[in-house]
Amino acid sequence: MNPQSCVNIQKEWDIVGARQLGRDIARKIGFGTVDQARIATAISELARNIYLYAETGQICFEVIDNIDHRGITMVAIDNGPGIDDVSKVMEDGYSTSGGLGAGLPGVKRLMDEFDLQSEAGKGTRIKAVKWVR
Amino acid sequence: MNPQSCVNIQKEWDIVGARQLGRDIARKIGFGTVDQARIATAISELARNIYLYAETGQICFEVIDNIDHRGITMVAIDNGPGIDDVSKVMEDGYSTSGGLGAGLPGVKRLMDEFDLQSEAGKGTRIKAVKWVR
Amino acid sequence: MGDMIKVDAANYKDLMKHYIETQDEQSLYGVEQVSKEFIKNNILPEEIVNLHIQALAELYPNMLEDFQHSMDFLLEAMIAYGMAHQEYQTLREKQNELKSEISVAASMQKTLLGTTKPTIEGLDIGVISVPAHQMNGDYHHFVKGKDGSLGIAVADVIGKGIPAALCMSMIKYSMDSYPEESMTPKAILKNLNRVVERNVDPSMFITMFYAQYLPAENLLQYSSAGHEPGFYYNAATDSFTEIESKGLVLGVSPATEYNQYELKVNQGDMVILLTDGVTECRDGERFIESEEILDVIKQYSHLPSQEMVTQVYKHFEKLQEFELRDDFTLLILKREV
Amino acid sequence: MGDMIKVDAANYKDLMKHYIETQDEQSLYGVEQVSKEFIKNNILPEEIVNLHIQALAELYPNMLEDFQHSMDFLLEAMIAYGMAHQEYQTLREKQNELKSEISVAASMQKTLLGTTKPTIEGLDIGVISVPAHQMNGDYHHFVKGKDGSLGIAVADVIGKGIPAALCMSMIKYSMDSYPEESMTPKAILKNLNRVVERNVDPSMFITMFYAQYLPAENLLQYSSAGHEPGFYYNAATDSFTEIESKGLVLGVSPATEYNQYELKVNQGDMVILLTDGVTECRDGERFIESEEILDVIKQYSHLPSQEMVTQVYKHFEKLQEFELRDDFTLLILKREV
Ligand SMILES: [Mn+2]
Ligand SMILES: [Mn+2]
Ligand SMILES: [Mn+2]
Ligand SMILES: [Mn+2]
Repeated sequence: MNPQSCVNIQKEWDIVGARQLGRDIARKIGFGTVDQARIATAISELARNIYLYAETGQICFEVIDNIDHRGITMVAIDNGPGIDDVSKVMEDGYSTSGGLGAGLPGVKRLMDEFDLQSEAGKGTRIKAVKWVR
Repeated sequence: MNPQSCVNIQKEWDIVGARQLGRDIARKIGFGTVDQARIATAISELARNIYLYAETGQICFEVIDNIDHRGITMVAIDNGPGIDDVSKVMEDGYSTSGGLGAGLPGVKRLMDEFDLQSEAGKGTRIKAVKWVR
Repeated sequence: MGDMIKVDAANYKDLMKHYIETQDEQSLYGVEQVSKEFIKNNILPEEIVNLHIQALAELYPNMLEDFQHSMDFLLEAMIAYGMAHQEYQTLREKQNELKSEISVAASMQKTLLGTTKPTIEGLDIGVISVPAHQMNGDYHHFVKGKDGSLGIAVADVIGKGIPAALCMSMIKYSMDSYPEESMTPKAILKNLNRVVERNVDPSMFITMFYAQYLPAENLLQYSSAGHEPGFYYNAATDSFTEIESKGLVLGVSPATEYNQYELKVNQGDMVILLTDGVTECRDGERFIESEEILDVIKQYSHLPSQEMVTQVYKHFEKLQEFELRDDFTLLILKREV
Repeated sequence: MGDMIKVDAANYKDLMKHYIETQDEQSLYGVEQVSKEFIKNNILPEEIVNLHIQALAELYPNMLEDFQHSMDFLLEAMIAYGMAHQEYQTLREKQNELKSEISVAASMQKTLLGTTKPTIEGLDIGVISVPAHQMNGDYHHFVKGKDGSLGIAVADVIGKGIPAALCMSMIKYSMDSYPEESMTPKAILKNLNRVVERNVDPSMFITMFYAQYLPAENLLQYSSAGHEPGFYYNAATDSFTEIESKGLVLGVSPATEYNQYELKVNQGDMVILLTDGVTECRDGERFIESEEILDVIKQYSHLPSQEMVTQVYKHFEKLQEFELRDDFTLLILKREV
């Protein structure tokens, strides 16, 4: 039984809520302090993207708990303008946060798995997973 | 009256002595904690170069105390093999410490002024100055 | 800017105080944003630690001496990270310089290698060439002879980036210097092979398909230097066959001779030339089969050639999730009915 | 490697303990070395802070809760630096890739633009061309006509790096494609001007000096497209004069026509062609005067031309502390006595 928990992102305050929920889940399933902070940072990046560029969206968390590995999945979905040139936003230093190592490439590095689907005019769906080591 | 104080560099322990002397001088003339640590790091780099690549050498410190500015000068002199290609060692990532931002370009960044003279077979003289802000 | 940093520093202290009292997420989100500002303003890691020490000292004037010392120690450890961070700033600037140089070179290459699609009575020509990165390592070129013939070159450099681009400009200017007519495909390849062999790094090879279409006889003469084979569509039998042609890639051996082949092109027939960027498209982990390419081509074969190649490209662009792994060049000649 | 990190981590704790007790410089030197190891192993700043927290917790099991929280807060602030640091690692790899690409391109350029110094009875030719950086934006070329004449081009691209190199390869192949004889300097420049104007980015210009030496008549015919003027040494009067020649740089206006000049070359006379990398040498902050160049040339004028240009280059290389600011090309023709 892995119930999904979601946070709607509409105002900046919601980013804090998403971080809090994600961090709590991460702590409960056994991530250390540093990884908790990294997961919170990844949530920040995804949630800020929704807050800044899409009308509405949400971030959902799911615990993965198999015999051989445990981890957290986060899925960020919005129905914003979508991403025109995916290979470009995945380039380092492309996003507004250029030079900070942040943006989507940053999320990809903070997490263990990363997947992005986007359609112009329809929205974006990003899924990222991190495993407990 | 600005007496010069010098430390001979022959064994690794001397690097510590040079740092200690440089830091003490820096503290006395009013550098903050962060700058003290940076000055000590610059001394480390210069002293390690002597220790690793030259037979003998020394590092000398001098206090600069004018009406309009105060600072510390350090001069590292050795009679080692000298530097073949100066523009190359001043390139980032060239030295053995590649990727650490260290080496001579690191010293140049840590300090405010930097000057290098080297003659193949005769040795190297590096002078660096940092001002109290 | 100096003032902004002071504001951020004060902010840091307030956020920290709040966090010590409540351990709330909001303060941590706050410090994340403040840190980003610091990085933007080139504040180094050791300065953050120092800020932390100062804030602690203000909040706890009697802060245990041991903790104070431990913090000084941590500050020292951060200096090395500060140095690495500064090297990074420099590297970033250099990178941007190189990037803009390459983008100038790429647009220059586009002008340099530009070719005009000629108009030939009774022949419908479509061509598309899209680079995977900035510089195109594929090349195609049309030469219209005074005798009415049409020369068509399609080439691919094995090798990429700037060296490949330099290489292609060599090919282009060599070809431009040939006397307009009189040269057969096999003679052109033989000649180019010598140029490449003489001038180019041994690690770099070029494959080329050279065809000459003679409208008066509806004949296609062609030779290949190790190039990806094209396809011939026979309208009468409604079937595709591979255009067989053997030949060594350019630049391997100075004395290479090339075979020449010919093909009769009837009404409604099509000749499809391409580079391996088309045939080696991938769908996930799987390479597509050449049948799939032909199916897609057939699907659009009722369209004019230029629209055909565009639609086929769009199909495979999407299949590969908009990320080309290799330069993509597709050229279709259709003899009109 | 994982074990090494554990060793370093234990080391960190011991060093810290020692520092808290004694505040000695040795521990601080120690932590500097440990930090460098951490950076080499891609340990991020936040992991150092975490290490620090853990070491503190072990040394002071009853560590004040407030301090614990403050350290958690600091750790959070370091995450942003960790991210920046990782971007840096990626950037570094890309940079290395680009660098090796450019060095391949540079060696290719050298092969591509190579020209052979011809042997002409009664004429002693010396030439040297040294790039300031990897890619040479200067260009020189010899063409020996069937009629015994010698064509000499000296050019300089305004612009640098990769685009300039692409540009030069264009010039080279355009010139290669001209019919060997029959073209006068002014016709060649007129022609090249059109090629450059048509093909090259408007921000890029090329200056060129084109000369044709007719050994039978001992005559030098030449035209210049905005190129740095050369010098003529008159043996009879033992004096140098500037080789005057007016003309617009290549690529500005499509319809440019060039003037053509001529010069009688007597026994012992010299013609000195160069790029602005020679005349704009600097001694510290000061540009050298052309008299200085001529003095140095004169000083070595008893030597064969090739040794002359080499010695002159060495002279100015040293004067500039072995750091060329611009590509340096010097060509000397001496009519033998
Ligand atoms: Mn290719
Ligand atoms: Mn290819
Ligand atoms: Mn130039
Ligand atoms: Mn120049």
